[in-house]
Amino acid sequence: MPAAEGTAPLAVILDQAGLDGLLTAIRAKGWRTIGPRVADDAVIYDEIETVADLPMGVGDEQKGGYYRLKARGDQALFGYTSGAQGWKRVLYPPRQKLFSAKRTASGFTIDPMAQPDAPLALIGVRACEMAAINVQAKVFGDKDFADPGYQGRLKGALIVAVECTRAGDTCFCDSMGTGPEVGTGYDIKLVEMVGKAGVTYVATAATDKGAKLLKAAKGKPAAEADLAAAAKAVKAAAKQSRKMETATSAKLKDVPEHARWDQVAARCMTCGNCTMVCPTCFCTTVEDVTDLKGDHAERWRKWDSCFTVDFSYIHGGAIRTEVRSRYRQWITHKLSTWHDQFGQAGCVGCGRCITWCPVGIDITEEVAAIHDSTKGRK
Amino acid sequence: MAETRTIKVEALARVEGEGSLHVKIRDGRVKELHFGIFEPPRFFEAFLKGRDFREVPDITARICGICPIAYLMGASQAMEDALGIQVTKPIRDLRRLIYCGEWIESHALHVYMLHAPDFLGLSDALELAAVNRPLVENALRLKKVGNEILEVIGGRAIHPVGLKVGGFFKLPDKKALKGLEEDLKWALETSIATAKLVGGFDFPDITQDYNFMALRHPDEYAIHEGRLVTSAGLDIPVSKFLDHIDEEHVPWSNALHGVAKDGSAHHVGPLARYNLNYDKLSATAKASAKAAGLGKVVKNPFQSIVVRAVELVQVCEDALKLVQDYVVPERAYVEAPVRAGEGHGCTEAPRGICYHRYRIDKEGTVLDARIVPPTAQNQKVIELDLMKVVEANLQKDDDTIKWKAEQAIRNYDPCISCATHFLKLEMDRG
Amino acid sequence: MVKPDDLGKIIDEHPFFQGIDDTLRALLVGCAANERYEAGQFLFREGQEAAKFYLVRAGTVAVEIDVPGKQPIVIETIGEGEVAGWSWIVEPYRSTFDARAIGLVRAISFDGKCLRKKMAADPALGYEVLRRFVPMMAHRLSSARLQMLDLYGPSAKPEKVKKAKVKAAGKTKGTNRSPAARLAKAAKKSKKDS
Amino acid sequence: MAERKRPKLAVWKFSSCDGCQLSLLDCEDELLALTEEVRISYFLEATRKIEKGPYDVSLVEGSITTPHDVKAIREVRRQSKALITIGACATAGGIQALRNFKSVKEFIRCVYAHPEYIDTLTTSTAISDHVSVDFELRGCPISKHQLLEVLNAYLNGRKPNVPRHSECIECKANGIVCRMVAAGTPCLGPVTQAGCGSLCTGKDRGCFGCFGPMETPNTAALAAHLKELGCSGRDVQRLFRSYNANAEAFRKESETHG
Amino acid sequence: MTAVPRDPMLPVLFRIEKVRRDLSDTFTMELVPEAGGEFSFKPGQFNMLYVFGVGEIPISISGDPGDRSVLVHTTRAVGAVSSALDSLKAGDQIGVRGPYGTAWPIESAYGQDVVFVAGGVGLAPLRPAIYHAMNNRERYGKVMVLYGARTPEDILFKKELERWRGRFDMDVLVTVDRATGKWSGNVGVVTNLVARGGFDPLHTTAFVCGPEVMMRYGASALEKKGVARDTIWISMERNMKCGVGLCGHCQWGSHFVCKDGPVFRYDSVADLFQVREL
Repeated sequence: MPAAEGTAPLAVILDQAGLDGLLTAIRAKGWRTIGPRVADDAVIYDEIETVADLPMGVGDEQKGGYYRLKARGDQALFGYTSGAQGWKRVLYPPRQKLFSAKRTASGFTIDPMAQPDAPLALIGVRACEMAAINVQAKVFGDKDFADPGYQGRLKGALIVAVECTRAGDTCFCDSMGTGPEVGTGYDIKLVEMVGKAGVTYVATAATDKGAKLLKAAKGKPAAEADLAAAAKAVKAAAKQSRKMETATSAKLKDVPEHARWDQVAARCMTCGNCTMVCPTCFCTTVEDVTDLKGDHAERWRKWDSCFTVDFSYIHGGAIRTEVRSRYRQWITHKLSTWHDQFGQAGCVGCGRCITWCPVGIDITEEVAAIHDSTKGRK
Repeated sequence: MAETRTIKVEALARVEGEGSLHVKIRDGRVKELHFGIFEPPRFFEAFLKGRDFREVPDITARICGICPIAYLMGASQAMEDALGIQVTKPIRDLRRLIYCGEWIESHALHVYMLHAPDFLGLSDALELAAVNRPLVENALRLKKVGNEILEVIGGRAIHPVGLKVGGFFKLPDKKALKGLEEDLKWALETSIATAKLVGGFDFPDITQDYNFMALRHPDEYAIHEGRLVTSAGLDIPVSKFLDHIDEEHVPWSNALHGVAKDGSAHHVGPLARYNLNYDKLSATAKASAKAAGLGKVVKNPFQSIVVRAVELVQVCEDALKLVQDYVVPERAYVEAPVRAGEGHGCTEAPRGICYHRYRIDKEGTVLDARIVPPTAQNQKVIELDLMKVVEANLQKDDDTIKWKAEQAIRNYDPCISCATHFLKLEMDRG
Repeated sequence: MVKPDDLGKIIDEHPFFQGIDDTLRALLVGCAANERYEAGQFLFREGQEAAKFYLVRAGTVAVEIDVPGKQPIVIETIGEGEVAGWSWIVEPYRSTFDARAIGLVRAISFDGKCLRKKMAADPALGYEVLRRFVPMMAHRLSSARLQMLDLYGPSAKPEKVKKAKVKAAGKTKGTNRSPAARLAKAAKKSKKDS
Repeated sequence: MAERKRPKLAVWKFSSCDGCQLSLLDCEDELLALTEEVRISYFLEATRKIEKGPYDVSLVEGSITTPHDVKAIREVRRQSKALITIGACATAGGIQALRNFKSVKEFIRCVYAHPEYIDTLTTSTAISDHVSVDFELRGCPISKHQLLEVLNAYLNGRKPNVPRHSECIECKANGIVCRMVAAGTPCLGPVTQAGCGSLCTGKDRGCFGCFGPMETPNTAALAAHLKELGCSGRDVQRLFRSYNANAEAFRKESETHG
Repeated sequence: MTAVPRDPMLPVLFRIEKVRRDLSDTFTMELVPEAGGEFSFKPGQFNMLYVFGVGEIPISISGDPGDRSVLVHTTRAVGAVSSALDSLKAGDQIGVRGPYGTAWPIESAYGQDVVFVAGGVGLAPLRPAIYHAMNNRERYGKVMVLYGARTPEDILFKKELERWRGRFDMDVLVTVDRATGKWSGNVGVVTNLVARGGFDPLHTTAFVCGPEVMMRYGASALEKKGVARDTIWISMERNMKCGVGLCGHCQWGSHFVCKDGPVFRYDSVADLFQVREL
């Protein structure tokens, strides 16, 4: 098939040098490239410049409360499954200044935050992560009150998605319907093909800006066979050892007094790790800071977690004092009441909450336990 | 003049920890003089027993928030000695660098914030700021440069977390250290100016023939390594420290007095180091000393402020060089199989030698610990100084004597929190 | 004077016995009397025999506890359409609180002894009276509990700061030269020396 | 602009290493500005000038370890409008609270070797065990940023931004990869209060709990996991028994291991 | 137009025109926009009020919706921000975001009896609705205000309540938990006032506002009296940081109290009331 002209999607084959060229082209257009790299025993998403920064030959092993990098013995750049934290770090940073205010003779003035920085290019967005970005876009895109920061960053961003060709042990996107194939929202999609001859990328553009960049990268046009092989490779990632009982999970709000909440409370440390690594958790708090003289004030927005006591504080005390209530709030919101609020689940099946829970509490297992206990009733 | 005067300083100011001074004067003579330390005992040696050897550096650091490196490093070295480990040169250099940080912080704090006000008739550095704000701002910035070294390498300035037996948990990257270079250049200049300035203060004409004790190293101005030498001619490895130094317990103090076996007092700290290691000072430091009016020998305890300033020059220069030469070492620490053993460690805390000895069993559990900090060793010479200072000022009013006496104590930058930790030891023998 | 027929009508109109069977009401009328209390008059007193209970027709009755040395504490008020007194039905038939008229109170009273006797003789009447008293008593109990909750939240009280006496401390005495002069001198001296 | 009346600040010391009060002097960039906003009325480590109480704010460092301390802290409380305890010694008894776990017999033997010289209690306890405390600032040592924040909040009449949640939340916000999950390093982070700035984890080591227990610490769940990671009962006990050994949650957990 | 929308987190400056002390810890402020213009809102809505350097809190609007020239807030000083608000004087500035949230559907009660059940400072969020009812008196059957306070000293808007009570076309009943001083009125909880009735339960719309427990019992007292669940309305309170559904704090079951509430129809939330720590 010839390179796409007009309506047909543009698909090319890139080798790693070609991929490097693509990165260079993206950077040349003024995007800040954020992508995977190895740091502190994990794959994290951080500023990258060239292909050399990417985690070459690095795979990972993940299970409840366990994450280890593993050498793959090949040259794959996207051979890991999901990074330690998702893209919300850059699209909705942990600390954001809302405004600063200055005292004046007659009162005070409010200065809005500075204009956003250089647009972001997100390199290596997985299917579940693409889904999460879309979920957050809905959360921050209420018809009355949108968050201009998130919306602005997303609008300006270039998204280079990468298909998964294997699933990690904590992945369950298949049962959530958010993967393994990348859904909508990206500009360019890569399928990494690790063969005997080396590593190549089947790159497809989904938007005009994606197509322009791919053209600049000068890849060889992809043949039917290449596309078929790529599609087949993606199918392999659907083999997942974990599964969410979505029928039950959507109804969690109906079982607020289930005994399982007490059982999970015995293990849950309310440390908040799950909410921090979750790519859709969006809760924030605000902090007011002042200078010593009290002439200058700032208001900051910070990531917050429904696992903290302060989260539900109203004058006199917190609503959710018990661990069971806080865990229940999190998982019920994520899987059940999110449907009422946004018409879909808040979980994308990335499995981070399982991997990064220090004691390995497994969201799918908790739902399965409730599922089993309610099965056969009615 | 009254026949009998009792001068009491209930709580000493501008020293670390809580101490007091009681002087009884009868018929124009000092009849009784006690430099007391009422900082409550904290029993460190007692609870170190049974801890894992890896925990000891962090725990002993809590003896003193002013000079935690002295404890972190002394304890680490003692454990390395017990395990038979030698750290690599790059680790050793990084250790010296972080120690320089502690010296800069501590000396800047003492010179400007704790000691200089005495020479200017002020209560504190804040009053000094009212007189000369840029001077205090510079002092704070100098102190901050020291703290920044501690933070970059150790994570935080007080009780840093980056150090461990065998080296460091994680090495700072080149960029982080490089960031200190400009500050250190400035600090070096400021230290030179500081030495000049404090060299110009008026000093009471009091000299003493001390027996100085300090570490001495063949290649450098000793900070974290060397043999123990005294002006009386002693020259021993660190491991022999306890053969020569003993402690006595006096009723007016919660700290033991470290004294030589023959009962004589020895003096540790800047003056001791300067007098014993003058030849190891850098050319810049020597020039600075000369400019400040110091000779090769300084026996006036009140001039310790000048010596501290000269040492600031030395460590700023050292630190600058270490920062410039830094290459990220291959490994952050040296590891060795755990074995039973005994180890000694001794370093120069900003206020003098700080000695550690531990015995551990084959699992690495501490069987026995002993720590002799600098201020405990100086207690006796402090009392001797006080005797002289008070007698020289007997004709003055009580407030003046009080102030002079306080000043004489502050000459030693006494760290009283350190001095009181080892009561348990004494009681064990009781 | 109110005629028995009129009494029956009044009883029928009062929410408490509303809809009661005619024969049972006739039995009630036999124990009832029309009463009027001026402001401040007591309907019953704590500790005394609980001889009667009242259907309040108009006015307000305060249920109180007397506290020596203080104003009596009003626990609740009973208004038009409500019932005052239920101790007549519970052994040992002694009133547990004071009941005082706030302003003019008009009420129908029922003689407890009379009614108890009739209730014992006629279980249908006994059941009917209890059926109406028990929910009222349950309501009072739950209201009392809610009242204990401080439902509307306590008011904020500013904290009082204690004054303290402190020992006078030593004063810093100046010396004969100003610090600035000394600093200047030190600087000059060092310049000269270098 | 009208001059705001400078509140009087006092800094008190009990049994401690002086590190927390040094934190105040370590605020090199802010110290002079701070003294324009507060009046340092009692701070022995920094000045020999002593002003009479009462004081608007007292910072109290150190733990109560002698009969004299017990009396002195009541006097400090009496003289202080707001009393803020700073550091693990003051908020939990500090490292010296390890004596609390010794058998009384052994301890008496230690103390009475020279009873005529020494006057000490058998325990080291937090300030709040003796008097009411308005705010507790955690840490061994405290974070100078938090200290400034508390003073700043006091001066500006707002709530200090000092979270009580776990250190994990701070680690994640700082982008630090979990040492326990990614490297198997034992870590008290999930049960420890945030505030240090992820120091230890940032240095590739596990948290040792110097900020004390977080708001609702599930120490039992963590202890069970530490054992899965290969810690012995004694290791677990040592972990919980350090700078905040006498903080209730840590003390109780340490007592179930060993 | 692809312009990024205005950040809903940015306050607008208002100037305090007047401050009136209602109770020892409660005060009412009248605010006007610094930039001029009017402020329109619906009864039951709230604003996020920002005190310079101290913080922001959600406070219901307590003024007359018919008067757009002034924004009125009644606040009880219980926390740092409300106490800081309390220390402000006429002429000072504050930041305002809003109005946010759902409103009392006061117009849906046309032709019916309306009963306002309030507890403590919960009278403040109801006051705009009461004003509306009185401004449109002819459109309603009976108008009743049932109000409970802790003590006579804690009765909010006392003079106004007396004035309303003096009107022949409005029933105002007030009760206190504890009678103090010369109080000769009702003693007992506000639910007792509901139990006394005086309205036509089959044709009544009730608006209940106060602490959560009071609303729970208040609503059930109304139900017992025969008022249908779908004509009872309550106003919830939860921790709020943004007021616009972005921060997540105020979640209550499937609801964001800030934008799906604070005013809820009782039948849609009655089940949630029964779940502890939700």
